Amino acid sequence: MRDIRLLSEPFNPGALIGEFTDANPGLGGVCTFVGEVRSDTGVEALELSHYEPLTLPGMEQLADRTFARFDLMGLLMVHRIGRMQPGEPIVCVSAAAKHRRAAIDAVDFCMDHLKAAAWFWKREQRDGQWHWIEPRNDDYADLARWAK
Amino acid sequence: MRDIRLLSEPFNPGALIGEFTDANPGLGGVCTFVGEVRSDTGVEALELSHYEPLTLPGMEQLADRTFARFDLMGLLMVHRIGRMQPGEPIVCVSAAAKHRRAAIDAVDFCMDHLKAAAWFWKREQRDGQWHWIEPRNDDYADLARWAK
Amino acid sequence: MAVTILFLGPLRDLAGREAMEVDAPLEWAGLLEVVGADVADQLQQARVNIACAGKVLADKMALQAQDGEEVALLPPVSGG
Amino acid sequence: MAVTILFLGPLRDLAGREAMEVDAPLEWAGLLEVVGADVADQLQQARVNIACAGKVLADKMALQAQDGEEVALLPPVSGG
Repeated sequence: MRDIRLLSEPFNPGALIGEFTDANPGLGGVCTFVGEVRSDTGVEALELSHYEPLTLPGMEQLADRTFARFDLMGLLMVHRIGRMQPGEPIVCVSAAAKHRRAAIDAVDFCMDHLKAAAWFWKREQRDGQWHWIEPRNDDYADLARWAK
Repeated sequence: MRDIRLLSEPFNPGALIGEFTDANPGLGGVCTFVGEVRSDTGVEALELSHYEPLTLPGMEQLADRTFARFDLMGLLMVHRIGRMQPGEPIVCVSAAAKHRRAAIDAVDFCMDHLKAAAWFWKREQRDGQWHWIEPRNDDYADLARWAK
Repeated sequence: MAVTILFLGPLRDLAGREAMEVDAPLEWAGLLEVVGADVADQLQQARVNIACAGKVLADKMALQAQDGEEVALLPPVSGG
Repeated sequence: MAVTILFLGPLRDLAGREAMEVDAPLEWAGLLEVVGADVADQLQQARVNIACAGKVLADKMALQAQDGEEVALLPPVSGG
């Protein structure tokens, strides 16, 4: 089961994960990561822009690479675009597999690539001012692990 | 938010994760692993036994070590005991953190320890016969990663 | 017809606009001339990519945009 | 009173029972004598642990179980 989506409206990760789990009968484990807009840091809003001709095709290619690299039964990859409020989900990646290692590593792999190597641009509003956010050095280091 | 439980009855991971996420306002990400009894392998039932004076205290110690090692906001660790049917959840570990790396690594760490270093004994029924299951070599290798 | 240049993410702020139209064909040297000095500086950094007609260029200096094509200027990304 | 010996996991099948009671005190040598040859063989493997009164022994050969205490024989675990 493969489900790759860009969403411009708020979504409920729990509902997506429930459907996804049910759609992969026989699985041994499901690993899921949900990223949300942090609400503790003075961020008033977050906006994710993208470039339509590249963004979803890039996510599909990332899914191809994830299936090729890990022994998976299913992969869910959902990413928000547009303006979001603190506490709203930004991203949800879920991987179903026979064994936990493939499921956990696949989620880790997808998240590192979505964070620092997918066609999104992120900015935060603080005190009414918008600030563009680049990946942290840790994010680039995390991504580099997979090139080994 | 810390929630460590042994359950002797079936549970709904989605409900636990929803509550857990709501109980950690301000989080940046939540990683969750749910392990289920596989249904594709001729397994008719699975039984997990434990030793009450050690098992839950051991899970609490594992939670202590997880909080000490990773920068977490919350940790949920729920493990079934008793007899289970294919498709039933066995284990659910969820970690909430400001940053995804801590959340993902904490789940990975807990699962490796629950699999091969917590006080559970697992047996499977196939063709009406019960067979004790030991961790795979991969499980011991996964566990050894954290000793570095 | 013409070539549309799209400024993505922070390049939009730097350019002061989202898009501009220029005469076709458009090559690397012509692009640097029309986008303004600030954006041209960014384009010369390795971490800024260019897509033409929906494909990211392996060598952005080989840009050859034809009539009706879209040239997207892609600064460092940040998702998740 | 006495010492209760509990057989956990696969040791239960090997012993053919879940528990047995023996006279206190119980030490390592006495334990090996009362549990039967198959279980005694297992106990001598490093991967089998012993808990006494709810504590896993760092050195199982130092077992000193007193009246009323429970001795749990713990084969290799498997959870998740």
